[in-house]
Amino acid sequence: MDHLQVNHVYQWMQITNDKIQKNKETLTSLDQAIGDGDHGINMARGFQEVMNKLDTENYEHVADMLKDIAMTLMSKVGGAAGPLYGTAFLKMSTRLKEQDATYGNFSQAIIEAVNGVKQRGKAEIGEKTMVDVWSAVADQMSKENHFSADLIVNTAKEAMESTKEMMATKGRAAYLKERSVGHMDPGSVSSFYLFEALAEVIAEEG
Amino acid sequence: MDHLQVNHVYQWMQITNDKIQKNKETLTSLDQAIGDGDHGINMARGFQEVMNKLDTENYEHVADMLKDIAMTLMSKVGGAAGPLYGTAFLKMSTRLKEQDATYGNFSQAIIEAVNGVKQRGKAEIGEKTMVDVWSAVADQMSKENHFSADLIVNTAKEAMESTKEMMATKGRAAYLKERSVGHMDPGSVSSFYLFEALAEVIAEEG
Amino acid sequence: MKKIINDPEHAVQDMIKGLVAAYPKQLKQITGTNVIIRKEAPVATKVGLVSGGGSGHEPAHAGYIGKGMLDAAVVGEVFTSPTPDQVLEAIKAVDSGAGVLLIIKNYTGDVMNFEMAAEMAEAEGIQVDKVIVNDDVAVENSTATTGRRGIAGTVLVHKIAGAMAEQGASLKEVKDIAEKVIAGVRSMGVATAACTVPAAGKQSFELAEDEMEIGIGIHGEPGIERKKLSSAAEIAQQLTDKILADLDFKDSEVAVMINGLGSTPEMELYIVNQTVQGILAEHEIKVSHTFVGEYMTALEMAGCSVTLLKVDKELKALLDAPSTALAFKM
Amino acid sequence: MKKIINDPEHAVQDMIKGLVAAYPKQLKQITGTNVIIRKEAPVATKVGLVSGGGSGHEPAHAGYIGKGMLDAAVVGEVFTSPTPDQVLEAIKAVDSGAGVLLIIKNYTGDVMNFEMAAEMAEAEGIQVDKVIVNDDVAVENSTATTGRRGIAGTVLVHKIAGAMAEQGASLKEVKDIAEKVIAGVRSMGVATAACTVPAAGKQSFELAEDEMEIGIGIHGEPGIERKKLSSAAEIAQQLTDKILADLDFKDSEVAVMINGLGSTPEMELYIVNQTVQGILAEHEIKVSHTFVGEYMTALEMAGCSVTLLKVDKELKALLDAPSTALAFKM
Ligand SMILES: Nc1ncnc2c1ncn2[C@@H]1O[C@H](COP(=O)(O)OP(=O)(O)O)[C@@H](O)[C@H]1O
Ligand SMILES: Nc1ncnc2c1ncn2[C@@H]1O[C@H](COP(=O)(O)OP(=O)(O)O)[C@@H](O)[C@H]1O
Ligand SMILES: [Mg+2]
Ligand SMILES: [Mg+2]
Ligand SMILES: [Mg+2]
Ligand SMILES: [Mg+2]
Repeated sequence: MDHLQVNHVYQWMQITNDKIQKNKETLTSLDQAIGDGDHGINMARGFQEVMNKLDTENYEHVADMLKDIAMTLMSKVGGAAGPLYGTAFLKMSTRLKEQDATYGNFSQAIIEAVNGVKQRGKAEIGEKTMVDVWSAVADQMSKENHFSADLIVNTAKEAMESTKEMMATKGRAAYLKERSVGHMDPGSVSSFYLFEALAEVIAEEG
Repeated sequence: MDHLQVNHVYQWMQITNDKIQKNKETLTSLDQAIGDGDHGINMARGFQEVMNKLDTENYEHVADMLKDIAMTLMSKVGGAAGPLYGTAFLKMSTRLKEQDATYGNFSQAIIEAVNGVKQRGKAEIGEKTMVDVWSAVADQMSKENHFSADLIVNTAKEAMESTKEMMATKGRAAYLKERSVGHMDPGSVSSFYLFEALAEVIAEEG
Repeated sequence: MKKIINDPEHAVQDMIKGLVAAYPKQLKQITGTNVIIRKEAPVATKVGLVSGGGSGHEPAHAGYIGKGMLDAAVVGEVFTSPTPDQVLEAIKAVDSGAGVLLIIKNYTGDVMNFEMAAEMAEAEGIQVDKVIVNDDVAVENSTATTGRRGIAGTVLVHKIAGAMAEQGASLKEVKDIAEKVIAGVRSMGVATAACTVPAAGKQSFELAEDEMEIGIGIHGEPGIERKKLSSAAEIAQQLTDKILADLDFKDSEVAVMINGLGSTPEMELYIVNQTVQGILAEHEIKVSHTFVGEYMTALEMAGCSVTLLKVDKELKALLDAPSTALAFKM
Repeated sequence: MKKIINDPEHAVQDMIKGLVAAYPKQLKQITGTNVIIRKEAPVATKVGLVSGGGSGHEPAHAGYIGKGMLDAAVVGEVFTSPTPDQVLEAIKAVDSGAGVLLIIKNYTGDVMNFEMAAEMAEAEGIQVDKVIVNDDVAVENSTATTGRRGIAGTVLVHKIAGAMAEQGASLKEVKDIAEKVIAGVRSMGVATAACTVPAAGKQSFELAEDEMEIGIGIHGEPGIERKKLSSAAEIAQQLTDKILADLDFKDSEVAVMINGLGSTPEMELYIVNQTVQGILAEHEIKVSHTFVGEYMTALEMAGCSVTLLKVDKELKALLDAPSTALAFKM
């Protein structure tokens, strides 16, 4: 794949939504273990709304589509995940404004997204939040020069799994201190689905 | 036994209290099935207080002892059973005032007790209340001319068991209508314990 | 159900101490009794209002003590009517000479104990009268049986009779207005889970995950019918239909109370209210007041009851009258 | 836990409709939003007070709307912070030109969503400020982490800031008094049973019959420690000790709140209060006000929290000031 186009982003969201709807209970159970049990519900509501939105609009530019995704997530997810996912997509939209989503631009956009999330949530790597997955993917992508499905999915997976043994210092799981160890971070798992979906779009295109 | 004396009535209460403490949960379970689940608790509290009272006073006359029993039950049992048991003992006390508790007087006292309970609770025989046990015993005793342990215990037992197939029309069990059938009435069971205890005192004396 | 208590035997006494300690400016316990009275009782020239019953119904009944509502609450053991001597203490403590009205819920035990107290008080020269609340339409209103139970509608009797008494009405006038409320108030409840009397230590009945009991009272007893759990709208419809079938509310204006039984979240009470208001609108019944919350509970029972009270100008004004009662401030 | 609802997806909206239908003279929903405002908002020249958060904490937050308390409550999905667009609607609806104070509980989601709304409102020329309540001493107060949660103490911030705003204070003055309350308020809670988010359909955690979780929040999350269930007195001691260890209350006067989390009967809250009052007396800490009831719940979670607020003459007067809020009438 040369660069991400509107139809690719649409597929990305569609596959992400499918995964989230299918794994709604998994996400909720993870959030029950170390949070308040709403992450699956929030994400399922938000991404369903994203699809509803994308299905009623026509987009010429990837940046416009990403902006609507951002605004929908921001106003439909709520909780911690809403502003964070919203910020991530908003930053990506801004970076890709009037640009093609070439590999270079897109991996830059992911870096901007990570920075936005970090700033919004005041979290760094290793605090057992979605930052762990997003940073790992952004890092890995910045070292490459072409879309690689395998690399993205593997990196995201590993980062997600690494959150299991971390002790949370940000987000709700931080209240549990030591008791947060032994469970994967729900936001990292939903972020993994997002990158897994991206990898599938890339793989499909070859 | 010729007539009931103060020490007999003391024993009667003591054995009754023992039975009630031992069967507190049975009474409560019966009351959970068709009432509000407090009969065992109420009776256990009340008869314990009766024993406390009897242990701190000295009585010359059966009537005085019965009066204190009545007042204690009235002020410590509460619910429906409190005023009813209280009334029963008060009527017995009144009937035996300045009298010996010969068989004739005592069986008369039981009849007065039944009348008092009926009047207080506005219940008749067959409404699935303690009246069923008290009436049966009073009836049976009025036909005899001497204390008979067996007769009392058997009559009380049969009457208690007969409440199982009745549909309640008085007391809390009446709310359940048809659903009250199939469970013995808790107040009839506690009344059975009382008469069973009386029978044991009579049997002991020979 | 776990209990945050010290000892089941002292739960009621510990509660009373904790209650009076919380609101020492408003409430007072009569030493050596389980009677709680309005701090300034007896209120000169005012008719005294005494209610009460078993405990486990909090905020009933002590929560309704205050200016414009009750003067005393007699607190029995859990779900057990208080005894006549306790009720008598309450009557004596609140009588200013203008007489005392007993507001009794229609349960055999309550009626007997309160009536005996009334007899004793009369013997001591106190003017006492009583009303018996029986708002629960789940139970048949028959003279051959125990008759209807008094449930959440009782709170509206407290409020309105309390306001009337506060205005200086006579014992007869206070009794008459209470009877007017009783004549026009109807309730019905549902439970989705039973409760546990502390001293009993086990649930009063068991319901499967998809069952509910329709027509329950407030003492953890089973209701009149076990059914499959349905939606809030269907439950509200069923309760309201039964109430509307019992008394002619046509062209009436009503006060509505949606009462939580203990562990049902307020969220669900409001969801029920939404349907009830819709049903009333369909029947063109106007609503003057709505009260949603926990007014007459059954420990941690889950479920709710719906109460409708027919109101007119007089009753509306009395509902609106000020009240300092902790659980019914107006 | 069974729910008396229609559809988990619409539970929050059904609740809002039922709430506004119950109290149409006091409350108003901003059409198309999950924002509930005081009927007469914006109140001319008065600083507007906006609070909110996920739902499931009823009566928080809409129950605190009224004269002398909040102007708006923004209602999120169950246990989920509302989104910035909703908070923005609330800010716009209550701004009279005197500015708006946001009262936020310290959760990552709430803080982010409310702050984003504040940025948007400022961009529209509205003067907005915020305070963040973090009264829960169960959680460490560290800047390296998320920091303490806001729990029941938040209600006292609403009350006092609300009274201050009602008296015509400026945005800065209202913010300052809110900060003063936050500096002096501490809480800690215990749960004996978890709750079930309607859309999740299963309990958030499970406790054995003899276990409790100490240091729980108000979102059904586990606490900081699982222990054997102990007596009310021991629980009260443990919670109060932790609070007293956290802030120096020596020679202080305090307001006390014993808050029920949802399904714990009021009886038990009063039993806890009894011990808490005793402990305070031992420490020679005077009590100015006590509030016992359900103020900040977690659906039908069982348990309670203890809150102490250091008060002085100013705070006491503001606590005593009138309030028409449904759940905090004074
Ligand atoms: N400060 C933060 N920075 C980055 N991510 C965070 C932060 N706080 C929480 N998260 C992420 O959000 C997820 C929780 O989202 P969600 O359950 O929807 O919100 P809430 O915690 O408000 O209920 C966590 O699993 C974590 O990945
Ligand atoms: N009207 C009545 N007449 C006679 N006995 C009655 C009447 N009502 C109730 N009882 C008796 O009282 C018993 C219940 O007592 P208890 O559980 O202590 O009181 P409550 O019903 O107030 O909880 C019943 O089992 C029944 O035998
Ligand atoms: Mg969550
Ligand atoms: Mg009983
Ligand atoms: Mg009883
Ligand atoms: Mg949440």
